[in-house]
Amino acid sequence: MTSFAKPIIDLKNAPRNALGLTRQDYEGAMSTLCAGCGHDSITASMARAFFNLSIEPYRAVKVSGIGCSSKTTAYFLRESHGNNTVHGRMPSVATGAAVANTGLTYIGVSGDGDSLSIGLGQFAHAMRRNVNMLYVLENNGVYGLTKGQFSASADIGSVSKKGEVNELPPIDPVTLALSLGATFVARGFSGDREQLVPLIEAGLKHNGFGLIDVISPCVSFNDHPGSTKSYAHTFKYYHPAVHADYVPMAEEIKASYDAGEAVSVKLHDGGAIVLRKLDADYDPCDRAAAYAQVSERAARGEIITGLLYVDESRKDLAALKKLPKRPLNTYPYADLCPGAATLARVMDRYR
Amino acid sequence: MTSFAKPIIDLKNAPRNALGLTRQDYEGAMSTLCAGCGHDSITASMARAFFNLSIEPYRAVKVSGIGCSSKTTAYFLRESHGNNTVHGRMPSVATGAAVANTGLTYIGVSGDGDSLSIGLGQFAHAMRRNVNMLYVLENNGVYGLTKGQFSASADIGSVSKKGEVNELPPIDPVTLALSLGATFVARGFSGDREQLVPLIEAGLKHNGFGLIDVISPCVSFNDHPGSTKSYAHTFKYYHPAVHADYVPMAEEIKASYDAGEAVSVKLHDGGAIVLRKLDADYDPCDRAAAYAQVSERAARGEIITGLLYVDESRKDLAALKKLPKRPLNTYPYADLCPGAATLARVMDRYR
Amino acid sequence: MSKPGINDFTIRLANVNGTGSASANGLLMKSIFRSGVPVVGKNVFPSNIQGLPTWYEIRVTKDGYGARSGDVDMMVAMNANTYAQDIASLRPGGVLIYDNTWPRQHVLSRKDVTVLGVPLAQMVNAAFTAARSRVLMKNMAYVGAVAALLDIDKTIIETLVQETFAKKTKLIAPNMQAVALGYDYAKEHFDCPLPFHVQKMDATRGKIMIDGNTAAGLGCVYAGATVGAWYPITPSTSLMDAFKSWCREFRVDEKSGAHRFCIIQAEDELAAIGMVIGASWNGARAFTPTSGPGISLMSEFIGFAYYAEIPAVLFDVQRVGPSTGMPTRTQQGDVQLCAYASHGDTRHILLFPANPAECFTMAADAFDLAERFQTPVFVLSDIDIGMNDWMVDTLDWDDARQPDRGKVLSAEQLDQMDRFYRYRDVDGDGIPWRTLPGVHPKGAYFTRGSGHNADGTYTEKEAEYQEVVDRLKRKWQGAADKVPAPIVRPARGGKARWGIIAYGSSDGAVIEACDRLAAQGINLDYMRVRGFPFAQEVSDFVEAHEQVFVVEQNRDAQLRGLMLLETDLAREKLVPLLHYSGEPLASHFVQDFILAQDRKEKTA
Amino acid sequence: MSKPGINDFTIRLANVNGTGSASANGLLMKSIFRSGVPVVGKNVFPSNIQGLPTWYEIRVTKDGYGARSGDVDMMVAMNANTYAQDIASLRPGGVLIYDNTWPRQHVLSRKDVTVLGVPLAQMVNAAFTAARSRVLMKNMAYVGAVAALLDIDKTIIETLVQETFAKKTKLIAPNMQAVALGYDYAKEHFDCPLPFHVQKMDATRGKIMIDGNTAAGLGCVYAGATVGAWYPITPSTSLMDAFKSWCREFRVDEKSGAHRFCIIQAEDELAAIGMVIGASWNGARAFTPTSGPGISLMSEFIGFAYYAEIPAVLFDVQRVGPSTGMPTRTQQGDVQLCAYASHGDTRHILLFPANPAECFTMAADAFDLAERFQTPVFVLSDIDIGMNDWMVDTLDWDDARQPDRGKVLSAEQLDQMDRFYRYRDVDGDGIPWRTLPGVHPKGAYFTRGSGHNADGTYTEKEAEYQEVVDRLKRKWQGAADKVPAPIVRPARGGKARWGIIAYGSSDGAVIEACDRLAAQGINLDYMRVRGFPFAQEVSDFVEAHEQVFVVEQNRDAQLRGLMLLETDLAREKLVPLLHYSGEPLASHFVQDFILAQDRKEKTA
Ligand SMILES: Cc1ncc(C[n+]2csc(CCOP(=O)(O)OP(=O)(O)O)c2C)c(N)n1
Ligand SMILES: Cc1ncc(C[n+]2csc(CCOP(=O)(O)OP(=O)(O)O)c2C)c(N)n1
Ligand code: SF4
Ligand code: SF4
Ligand SMILES: [Mg+2]
Ligand SMILES: [Mg+2]
Repeated sequence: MTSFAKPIIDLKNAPRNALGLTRQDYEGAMSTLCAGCGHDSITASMARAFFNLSIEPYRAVKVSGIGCSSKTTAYFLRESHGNNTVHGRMPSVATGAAVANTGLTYIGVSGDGDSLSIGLGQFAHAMRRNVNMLYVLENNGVYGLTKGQFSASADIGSVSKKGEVNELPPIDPVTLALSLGATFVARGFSGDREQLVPLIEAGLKHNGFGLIDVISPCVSFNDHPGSTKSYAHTFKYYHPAVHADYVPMAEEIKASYDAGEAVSVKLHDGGAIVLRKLDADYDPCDRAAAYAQVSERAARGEIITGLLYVDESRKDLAALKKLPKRPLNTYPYADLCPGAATLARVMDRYR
Repeated sequence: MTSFAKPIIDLKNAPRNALGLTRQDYEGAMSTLCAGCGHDSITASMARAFFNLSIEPYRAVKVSGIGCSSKTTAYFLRESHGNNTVHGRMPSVATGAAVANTGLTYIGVSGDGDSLSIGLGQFAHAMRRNVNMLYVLENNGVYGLTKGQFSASADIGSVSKKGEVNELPPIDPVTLALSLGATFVARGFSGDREQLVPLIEAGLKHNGFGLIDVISPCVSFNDHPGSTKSYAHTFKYYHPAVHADYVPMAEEIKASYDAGEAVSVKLHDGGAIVLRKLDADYDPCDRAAAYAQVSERAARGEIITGLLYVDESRKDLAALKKLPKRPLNTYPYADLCPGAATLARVMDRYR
Repeated sequence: MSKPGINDFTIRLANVNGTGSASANGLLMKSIFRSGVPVVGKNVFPSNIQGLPTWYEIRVTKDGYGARSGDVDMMVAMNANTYAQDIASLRPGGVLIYDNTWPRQHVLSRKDVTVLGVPLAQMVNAAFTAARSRVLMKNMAYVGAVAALLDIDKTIIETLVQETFAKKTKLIAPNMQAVALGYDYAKEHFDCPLPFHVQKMDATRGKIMIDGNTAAGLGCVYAGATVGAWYPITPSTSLMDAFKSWCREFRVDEKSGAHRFCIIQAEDELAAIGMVIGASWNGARAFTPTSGPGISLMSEFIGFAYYAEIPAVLFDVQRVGPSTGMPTRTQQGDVQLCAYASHGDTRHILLFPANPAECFTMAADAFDLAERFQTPVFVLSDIDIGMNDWMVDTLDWDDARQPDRGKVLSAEQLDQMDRFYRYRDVDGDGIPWRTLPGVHPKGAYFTRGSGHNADGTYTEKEAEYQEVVDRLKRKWQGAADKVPAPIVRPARGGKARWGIIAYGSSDGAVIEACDRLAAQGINLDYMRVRGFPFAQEVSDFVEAHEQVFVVEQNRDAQLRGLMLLETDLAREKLVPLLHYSGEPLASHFVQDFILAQDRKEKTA
Repeated sequence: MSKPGINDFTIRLANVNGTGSASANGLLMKSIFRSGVPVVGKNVFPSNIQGLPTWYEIRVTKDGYGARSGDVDMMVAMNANTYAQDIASLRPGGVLIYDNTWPRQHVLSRKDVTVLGVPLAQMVNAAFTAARSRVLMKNMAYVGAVAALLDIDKTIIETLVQETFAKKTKLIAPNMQAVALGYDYAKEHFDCPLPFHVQKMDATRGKIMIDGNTAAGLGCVYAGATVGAWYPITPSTSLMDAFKSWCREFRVDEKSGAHRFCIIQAEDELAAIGMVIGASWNGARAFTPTSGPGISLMSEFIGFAYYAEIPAVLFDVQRVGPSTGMPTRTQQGDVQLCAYASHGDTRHILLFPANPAECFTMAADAFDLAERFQTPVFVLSDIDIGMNDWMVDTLDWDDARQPDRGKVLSAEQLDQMDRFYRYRDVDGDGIPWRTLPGVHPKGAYFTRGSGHNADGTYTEKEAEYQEVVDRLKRKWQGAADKVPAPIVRPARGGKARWGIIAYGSSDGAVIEACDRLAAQGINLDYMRVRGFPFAQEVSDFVEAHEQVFVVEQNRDAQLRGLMLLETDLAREKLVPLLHYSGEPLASHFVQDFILAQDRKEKTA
């Protein structure tokens, strides 16, 4: 969690986004993770997605639990607030933050240990509530920071570095999310930024809880032969099913995609998520079908990736709670306190 | 949780089971639940199943959390130890107890609040570990004991007694269990003992974690029109799919069922669970198919019941942990302590 | 024991829960209050929904004392299962009322009380047909009988019934009919009124009857709290219920229907406090109501908020521990836990409301303190305060009051700064400045529960770590004179050798005990502690006395423990006076203890 | 500061974590131990896997002191990122060793130290090709250079290398080659040995070097524990790892492969303690190792076990709090939390091992106490004890020792009883009898965390509730003379006015400080507290002195707090001596504090 200041180099010709910011403006402190750790690639994708979307860094909020993965919120968006909470309980902090101010963009970063063991309850209930946030689960099948114990996402038959074989069924965040009513369920791979960056963009723009389960190999404790979360294994069994792009405005969609080739899902902000099926028979808009297809692939040992399910029709937590447009934390006190006269009036009920 | 002593009446002609015990021997203290509470019917079914199976009451262990449902372990099997633990954390206590002594029969009783909110993590992980126990989830869609808040199993659109409408997607214990690799997944209804008693028997005999989600209406807080967990609603949308019977020995199976009419699943103890499909196309031995069918019925508003999935092939926790036949808690100290000479020997490694 | 008299006696009503008796009993109490006579009401109910014993105690106290007396002058015995114990609890000369529809052996067991049988079931069954109405109307019938015996104005009861059923007017007539059944029967068959009875006074003007949870919920609204997260647990549930209904009344936008509040029923207490921390960190005033088990579960997060310096308001409506304990009985058993909750070196701010009125004011104070000191603040109520209706002064509010949002840098301030450092003690008060997300790029910092230095960056360096935790201790100490100050009630009879300290719901019993003891020549100065860390006055008060009784509703003398840990006071001076049976403290208990102490001293 | 001398000096090695330096440094330390010279080793590592600074400190102490001295005589500076601070920490006249493959400006910054450059990378890169070997072999090369400078017998190193790679013999040669590179370079270029160096002694016979977690794991095996449940957390993880490997060695049935133990990696700490409670309740000896955050999370369950009277053994390997704090740094910050964990009135039994040998014995004691008193017992270790290799007496075991399983009724006993009542105090010692499930029909009872009476049935009755909690308090008090007794080390120089109290890992530093202070004419009696509740001796010790320093590794003087709460001792006598930076306590710190106190007194 130590953070070294990264030298900021001024690149005159660096590409700039709509806000005039460069990619560097989306970076954070120097990573202290192991060289080659999958999480660092995700960090880079995260920064890129924010750059692409031209979100002002200070209007984003990063929340995380505890673990190597959870440290990474320090390594991108240096200008946004980060909250590195306690182990497994980030979703509740994110939920509280999200209702306090609906005007910001919320990103949760967690690990498989953080989300699927100690944090399973909070993870599940944040999905149920459809908290408006992007939740990136950096999934390496182990507890990295505590040095290599199996996590609950370890596959049956996966072998640990110490040679132990996991015999417990894995918890798959994707099928779990589907069965709990999540509204945006995706899987990516730290090794495929082409796919991951647009997934993050789409997840950020989705109205509600956007889950991206990202296979993210741990080079120190789970990248050996026998591991099913290694780079080698993931590359081998990796299967992209649905590619997703976020497109800011309806017109642009027409321009960039031929009819029939892609489906588009309209978003609240006027943009859309454009889905290109790589698997012709995959239907990312049918929850039951998605569940069936994901489990079937999993049974065959394949790792299906892409935007596996999306539903923009459900209310997010803010809507469920009938929150006003104006963030709760900006209401002037006068709009919140009923005042002395009202108090005097209601007191009559207690006589 | 108050328990009144029930008068014990000696019935000379009462039916007796293989141990020579009467049904009364399987009863407990007088219930303090509301008259008509579904939980009381489940209690009666529980006692009946134990009677039918001729299990010595004192060789059973009852564990529960906190809630009206969790109180019920006091109301059956007066001669077995009960442990009314803390809210939502019964599965861990049951797990510890089960590994300490593999020779007893373990029953966990919980509620939907206890299991699906505060206890979701423990519930899920006990299933993953395939702890050898029967887990009865007395599901009424509300927090009974704290007077009627929605629980996580409340259906979308269900109306509370105070008139609030639930908009959050329910957590269905059955689909959750299927997606987490549970090995025995059933659903019953407190109002149908014909179905429930044999389900309990089968669950007790199953080698591993046996989940029975029992719809159990709360007459005080969730039995009104608008509730989807009321008696009326459940009776209306109730759909038995697979009937299950426990049959003690292989020969008996042949005797009681015509070939083709039923499938039987062999158990460790030499007996079998005999499944009779009420839905011709339901396959309780295919996890993915079961998931699909359960969700489909749920989407139509139907409550599918019966033994929805069973898999006797997976190791239970005791087997995963390579526990000996002899219960751990009965080993003589000499078999556990390596002794002074051994200690002296290993000390050399530290020089 | 003094004899019951006009406007000075106690009625106890023994019922079965789930039969609607609580509202009938509440109505009875309120009718006395409306007669201008001060009352104290205690509802003793089981952790169960239906069928178990429950008691309601109404003390009529012309002197306006706020506690149970400990005596029972009239027993309305409606629960056959507890007859024996109910009859036994009646003082000699008391009056027993029971339903004589069926013969009851037990009523004959005492010769020293007046036994009045009323055929309640018989009358009610004759008058009403529906099963549920019969159950409910029996309650109203005994209310009628008691009203007659105590000479309570029937029109007051009628008004109350009308108010209660304002939205279901059909129910007014049958309820009044039931009251009349009992009333008329009593008038006809007994000498009404009894020697002790109600006589109109004017001692409740400017007073209200309210429970602490309702008042605390209202306090949160007035404090400007917008986010409430909780997990249901007796006896804190009704606090959030109250907040919700106040918000529905005051905070729903008429046009859009938008809510200027957000209440989340969390999946458990860990999530509830997590949500509060998230919302507070993000600049909303947020709180969670809970009880002991919830605090235990929140412990890890409490330490996080302490160390990362995030405001949070927790209401602990205490119940009997340890563990699940007796969830519907009262105790002050979480004082020490709340003071030092979480692992590592931690210490927190506590407030001790003594009654519903203070639940209201201290709710508001709690948010100010939490934001000022950027730390968790606990309001330690209990089930007695939280769930019983207490007579208190009408709540009022100063419209000039502005919330103290603490040291939060605005966008303008940040703009003018070179750089922002989260944990520097720039003002020398131990309190750093904080920033809110989304306000200004310069405000960004990384909040963490891991080691950090004054600049807010990660550290594992000894000196940097210590600098922060040392400041945290100073910051906490700085709250000693910011929490509500202790209140001293000097002995009536001049200078006192002895003092007495109490907090929370013990207040009423202690005041009464002081008065009664003074009448017996034992003079006590009384200090009520209202906050922790302790103000200097607490030490001064103890120093000024030979010995001080510390009244607590727990086994382990927990507040006294805090005094031992946090002041320089001599242990010998602090005499524990402990009551922890789960019943609300009665004045007799305090009085008897001190009388015994006095005797001991005199004989020693 | 005394000058370094033969067998009396400290080496500090600054490395980058994830480079394999810890094993090389451990080997260096062990080679000195094998030379018969006592050593103290402290590994200071970051909460990170790779790339951050880490230090290893080896104190060579012919007098056999057990703590850090606080000085650094030789610095092996292998981490460019911490050069500046590493060089600064060297005492004047010390020796700096660095890799001079590349030019380093910093080494020039101090004129008062001897700077020895060794071209480690250059030599190693020339000799080895694989990237990972180059990293690892550089470590072995500096071990060689240090060995030469300190005159450590190279054959001892060779034997250690052989033992280390007994299963990968291919690695022996390259490792010895790397050692030789450094060794020969030093011999050739420097005056070897240095004035301070190692000289063979015979002071480590009968001693071992072991870490506390390994010893505690072994203690659990010897205690007959069969169930361990845990959730990974630094620094307790290696305790369960050790238990597992001991069990694999001793508890696997040769024929069937069956395990006479069961270890469960729980989903979190709440589940871990739940499993322990379930297993203990069911008659197995069960335990969980954890650290501060785990105790916070377990709080609710701890109260349940306390109230329902279920044995449980918890190892709290303490780290720096609050919150996540500094997970790889040491502190004694959970003392108060463990003593009173959970809501309501609760109090627990604590044991304080001071070194790995006591981790072994107290692990065994903990199970006896937990079963005897039917309650949670905490073994409060810390990261210093738990994860550093300490020199202690060889562990031994008395084969006659039988576990105390406490008051558990057998089937035969139950058979002869009329009826069994779970919570009656039949023996007057506050400890009731319990039964195990499945043993006898008469043994059945209903365990609950809700109100229960002495018979074990549910109650909401005041007197019944109180009877049980009052007995619980008596029971707990009864443990005062059953926990390991305090150990007194009388002042060497005769009667002492002052005393000093410490516990746990502070022991070594305090002993040394006492000796050094005695040499300066300041006499101190030293008592090491080993258990809570406190034995009477603790009070007696304090009473016998004018003042007593209470040495603790926390900010808030937590053990002193327990003394204030649980004894009659005067506050003024107990002077807090607090160290809480996260570094293991050094003897200088204690000594300096007391010297200052002495000066203050003299000038006052
Ligand atoms: C309450 C608590 N228990 C245990 C720990 C120790 N701990 C730190 S990180 C971690 C697991 C992290 O695993 P994961 O979330 O998969 O992250 P990764 O390091 O693999 O990215 C654990 C158990 C803790 N910090 N807090
Ligand atoms: C830690 C904790 N939080 C809250 C409670 C309060 N509580 C008791 S039972 C219950 C919910 C019970 O709901 P459920 O499990 O569905 O049981 P039911 O009463 O409906 O059968 C709650 C929240 C508690 N006992 N402990
Ligand atoms: S230990 Fe694994 S997860 Fe952690 S930083 Fe290293 S490679 Fe990444
Ligand atoms: S409240 Fe509901 S769940 Fe509880 S006992 Fe009554 S009917 Fe049953
Ligand atoms: Mg991981
Ligand atoms: Mg329920």
